[in-house]
Amino acid sequence: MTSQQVEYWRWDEGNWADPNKNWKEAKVISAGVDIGSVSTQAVIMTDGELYAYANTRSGYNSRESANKAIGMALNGTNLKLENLDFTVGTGYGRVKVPFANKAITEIACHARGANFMYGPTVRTVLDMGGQDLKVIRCDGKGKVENFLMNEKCAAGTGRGMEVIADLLKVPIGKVGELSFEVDEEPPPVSTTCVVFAKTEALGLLKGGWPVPKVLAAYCSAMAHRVYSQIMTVGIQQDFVITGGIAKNIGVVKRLEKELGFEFFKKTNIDTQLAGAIGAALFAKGLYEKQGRR
Amino acid sequence: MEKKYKTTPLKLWDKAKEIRMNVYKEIAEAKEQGKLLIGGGAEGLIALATGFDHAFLVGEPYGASVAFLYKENPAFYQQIVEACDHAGYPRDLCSYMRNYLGSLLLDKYIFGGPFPKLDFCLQAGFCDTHSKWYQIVSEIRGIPYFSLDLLPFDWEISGESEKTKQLKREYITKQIHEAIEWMVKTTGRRFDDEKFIEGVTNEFESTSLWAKVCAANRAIPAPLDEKTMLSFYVLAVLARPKKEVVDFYRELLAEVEERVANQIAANPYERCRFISDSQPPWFGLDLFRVLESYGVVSLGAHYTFALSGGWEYSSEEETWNPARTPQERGIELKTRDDAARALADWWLTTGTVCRGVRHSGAGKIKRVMDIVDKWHVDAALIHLNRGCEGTALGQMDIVQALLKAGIPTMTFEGNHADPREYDEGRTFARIESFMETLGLKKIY
Amino acid sequence: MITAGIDMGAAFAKMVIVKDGELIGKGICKVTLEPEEAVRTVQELALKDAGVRPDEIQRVGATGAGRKLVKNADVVVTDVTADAAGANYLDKAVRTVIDVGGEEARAVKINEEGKVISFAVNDKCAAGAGAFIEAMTRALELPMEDFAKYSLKSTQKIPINAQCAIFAESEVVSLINEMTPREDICRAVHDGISDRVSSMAKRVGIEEKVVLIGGTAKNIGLLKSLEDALGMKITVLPDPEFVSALGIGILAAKDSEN
Amino acid sequence: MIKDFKEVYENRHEYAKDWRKKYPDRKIVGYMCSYVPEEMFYAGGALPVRILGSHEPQNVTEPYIFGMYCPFSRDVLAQGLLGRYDYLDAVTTAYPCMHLGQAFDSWTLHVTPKYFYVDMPNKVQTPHALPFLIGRLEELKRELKDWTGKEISDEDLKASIDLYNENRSLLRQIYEARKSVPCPITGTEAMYITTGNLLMDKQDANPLLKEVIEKELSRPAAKDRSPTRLMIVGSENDDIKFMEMVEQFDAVIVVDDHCTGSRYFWNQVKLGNGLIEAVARRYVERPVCPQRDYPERQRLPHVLNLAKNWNVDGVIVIQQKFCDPHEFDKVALLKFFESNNLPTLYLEFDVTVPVGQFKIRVEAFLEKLREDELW
Repeated sequence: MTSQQVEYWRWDEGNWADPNKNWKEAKVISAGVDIGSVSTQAVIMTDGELYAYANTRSGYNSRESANKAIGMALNGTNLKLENLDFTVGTGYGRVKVPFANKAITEIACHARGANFMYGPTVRTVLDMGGQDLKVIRCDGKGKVENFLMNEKCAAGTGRGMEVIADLLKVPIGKVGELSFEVDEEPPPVSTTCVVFAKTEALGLLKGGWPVPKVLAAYCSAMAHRVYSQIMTVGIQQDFVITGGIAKNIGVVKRLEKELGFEFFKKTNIDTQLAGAIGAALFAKGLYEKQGRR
Repeated sequence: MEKKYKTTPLKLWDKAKEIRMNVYKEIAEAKEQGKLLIGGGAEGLIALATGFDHAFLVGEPYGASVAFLYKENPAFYQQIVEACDHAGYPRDLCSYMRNYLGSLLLDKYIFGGPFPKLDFCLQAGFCDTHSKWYQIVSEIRGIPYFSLDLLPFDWEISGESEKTKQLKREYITKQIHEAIEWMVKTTGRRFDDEKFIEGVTNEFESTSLWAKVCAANRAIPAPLDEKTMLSFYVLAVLARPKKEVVDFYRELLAEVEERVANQIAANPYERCRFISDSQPPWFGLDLFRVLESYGVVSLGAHYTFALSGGWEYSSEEETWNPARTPQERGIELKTRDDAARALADWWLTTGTVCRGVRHSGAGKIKRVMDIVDKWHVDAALIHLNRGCEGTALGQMDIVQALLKAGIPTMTFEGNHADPREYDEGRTFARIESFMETLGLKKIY
Repeated sequence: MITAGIDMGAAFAKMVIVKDGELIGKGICKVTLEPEEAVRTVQELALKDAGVRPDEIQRVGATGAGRKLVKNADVVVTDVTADAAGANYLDKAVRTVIDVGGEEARAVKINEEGKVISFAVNDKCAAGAGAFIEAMTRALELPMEDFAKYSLKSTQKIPINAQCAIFAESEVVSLINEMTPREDICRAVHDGISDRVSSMAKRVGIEEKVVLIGGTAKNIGLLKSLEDALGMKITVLPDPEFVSALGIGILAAKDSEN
Repeated sequence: MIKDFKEVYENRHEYAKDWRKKYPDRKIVGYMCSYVPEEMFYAGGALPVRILGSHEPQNVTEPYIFGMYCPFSRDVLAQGLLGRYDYLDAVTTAYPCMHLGQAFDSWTLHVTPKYFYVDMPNKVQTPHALPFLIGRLEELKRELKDWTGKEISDEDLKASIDLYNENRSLLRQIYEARKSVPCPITGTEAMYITTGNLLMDKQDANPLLKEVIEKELSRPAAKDRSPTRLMIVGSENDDIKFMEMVEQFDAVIVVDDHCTGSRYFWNQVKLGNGLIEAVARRYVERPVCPQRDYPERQRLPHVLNLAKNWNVDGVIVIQQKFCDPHEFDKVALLKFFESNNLPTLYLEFDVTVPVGQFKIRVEAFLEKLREDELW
């Protein structure tokens, strides 16, 4: 794919800072940076409360991605890097965060982040990334009890959705809504294999299917794939979703249908931030425990 | 294009169906008729149980029946197969077993009602899967389990010593006695040696007769095509120790020989003679219809011929012929021990599929090349079966051997009982290419 | 006699015009969501390039995944046959044709008349060579050309298990995070694909002369890795992406003779 | 010393070729399953060496083994096809799983034609297994005589049994030492010892093992503080890379249940009635491969005892991708550990380990076992 073309699979970058908070009054300023295979997030917390964050694309160089993300987060606050008491890195690039004091896996961070975003009743967390699909069981504090990741197959992961969005020229953020613009639910596509997704989608289009119908078929196939993974761990309520996929109601609603209950737990925080939030919370705790290392 | 031969449907279709239905009916009604209901694998020595008034729920055909649901009742099929996935059994394990376990875990019998209450499991471990399969079943159901250990002969061509063969005969014979005593102790029922002798005698006859039916397919034109054969061979798989199965095969052999005599073909065009390998994708038998439309007749496979067919090796002719039963060799079975020895010996000397599972190597290749020669095979379509490590053993070496012998060969990956691993569209597309390379155009 | 050969691939439509066994024009265009449009476009392009009028075309041949979309085709064959005919037409010495496409890789063994002796196509999980490279160029933020060139500069061999093309991406991502030089990652990707393609090709019993055709044949990084994997010289035929189209163009003419 | 075993593990073919130079008139037999009664072959004057893979991607096996057989079986066959075992006089196996059976069949067709197929009973729990195996090993004794032209005397067999028994008891001593806290050697070092030992003449191995016991088990612990103690359970495993990866996170693998690890040497040949009977009994009674563990599950209590006696915090359950025997036990095994309050991490191995993907799983697992560090 050449860079001139519109890249529909890309989602928007952005940053945010709480204007009503004054970091100077905070006892602990902690940060979390989550470098995933596709996106990087940085979160800054004051005494364990969300203060500022940024959501960016991961580049080839993880160090740069980390610097870029934290830069964007600091930007809009008058904080400086050295004001951060403790920083935890997480995600694929967790050990590559140059200014981090510790690295913790996204498994632990997502569980804790979900606990912060959705509350202490959360017991099962689903996180879907570029090629990863994680089902995490946790307790009331957000401590991991058990987890499962997809083995040897990328079918049904975020990457597939990007491929489809790109092929159908639908911005990734719009895929969900559009997939409901069908009179009746079509049968799911036969495979969520990322390699074959393209041909199958093309086949359906050539067969005269409108774009929303193809999206619907793909979303439900993806939802089912996720469902199967969850069932092997066994689901325990409350169940919540973190990561980019949570924004795709096309998959979420269909997954609710498969599981037979609604994910009534809602959050007003960007679900892609879960990992970074968890990391920032660990950072706070570790700082209070041992001070800066 | 002109038809070369005349063709007629087989007369025995309905009868085969009727016998099959009776077997499943017997299983369903076993309990209320006070019969023992035994679960186990088809390649186990199912004649072993004939000393009891019993019904035998054979695992592999059940797994195949579940696979058939994929077309008839996809929702139900999905329920079953996913019950097994969700319980944590990996997807690359034997798909017959996974379909069976799925039904068991859901407690849904696909012929209606809950999964039948088995009294115990009886299994002869002729491949790695079977002995563990029924261990899991007996654990889920909390029922007793007995497994025989079958150490097959190596292929005759390997020069395995008589002493070793004798050891294997003894090993299995002793285990047959052990099994019978165990069953009597477990069930508290009487084991009728008369009926046992009759049962094994029938097993010999039906498997030998099936081999003769397969041998008749050497004729040009071929009287039978593989798809038809698969619906006949299943009787031997399900219930070969039954008298009615022996009688059925006798009738079938007569009809097939009559077809040969009158040049009645399975495919009136017969332009090209194929063999396959391993179990077919049971939910995708249209595969054979596609072949037919090019004037291709699929004659069978090492698997179809031998799973429940008795073949014996003739070192003089260096070929395999339908095995002669003990009766035909003038051996009389009087006691339980006579029957046990005969059964062990029969399994060891005529069970070529089982040998393929343990020692594929040169032996299985020689057997397949023998089929190519005696059945006048022009090309091969090999199902690389992800669902069965046992029958897939040695497949790639066989492909190499076929190509080396100048037999055009096409492979396709699939799974005999898990449609999720079989891509019909891509397979048919590949067959189209293959037919082009053979210079065959579609007739209809 | 003038014939047209159309290769309707999944991603691109290719067409050649052949006059008395001579290639006189060609055209290529992306297959859009309305493939019929691609058929029209590629015909216009090829005719223009050859400078012939539509009515001068005596016979039309079609191949490729979308071959049945070519309504006016007189001869229709699958890619395997077209690959063989095209390669044989360009070079009688060719015995093995390797075609690495976006999703499917093929190896076809042929004789001196271009007749197919045996062929192999990769199965499910081994698919996606092209898709893999595309995803990797994205992960490494490199345009395809550079991705290919970088690979040649590599100094160390890194094994990556590329059974599932997409899943292998997360292995690449961790390589990136271990600050592995781009050159070595690019090579690792090409090596991974080459191992798969050569494994499959060996099933047909490779004989020289071996040629690589299809769009990916232009990837010099892949070519190098594939040569190393097979331990053989591999020739890239001129206009590798048009070989199938040429093959069916030739067959269309042959077919009219008998 | 440990480095000597590492040396042999990394240069296994040079070792075998040097051995051949030392004993030009003796034979080398490659074996593919830990149920092969090595004592018999060694008594016959041959050197049994275990055939292992090389953990490199390869492109030579697809024409002979199709993709659903385990990566190990394909890696093993690749070594033969690549000519790295050209010094073997014969190969042998003992009724292995279908996957290694496939590798063995193709090997005899394309690499080493001469083979010994030991029909090891699969159902070791039947009383008839022992008499059968005794008979079969007597046959093997004859087959070996026909091959080497040399009759195996009782003295030969006795000497061979003693040598192998010594080897097993030395390895057992090393494992016993790993019970202590902190553990004197890492799991990676232990793997070098056990796998290196598989490739060696026990005459050479035993003195080296004694050295390890005297010099290296007494040395100050590998790590200053006591790291998390792990057990690793599953199919064949000589994946050094993986072991190093796990142990870089302040964890130590203190015991294993692998056919190339503890299962290989756990029980002795107990001399009793006849020598061959004693050998046969050892293989019938040894800790089982899951494939042979039926109708009763005897493997579970054994691995639980290992976990308890070596006092581990968690268990990593690994298997070669597509390994049926271990997949059949997966559900029961994981349930069993969890019900005994032993946390587990389950991983599927391929020829090469996807380090990045496994790191996350392993680190997350360790974070769970050490949660008080984070909370």
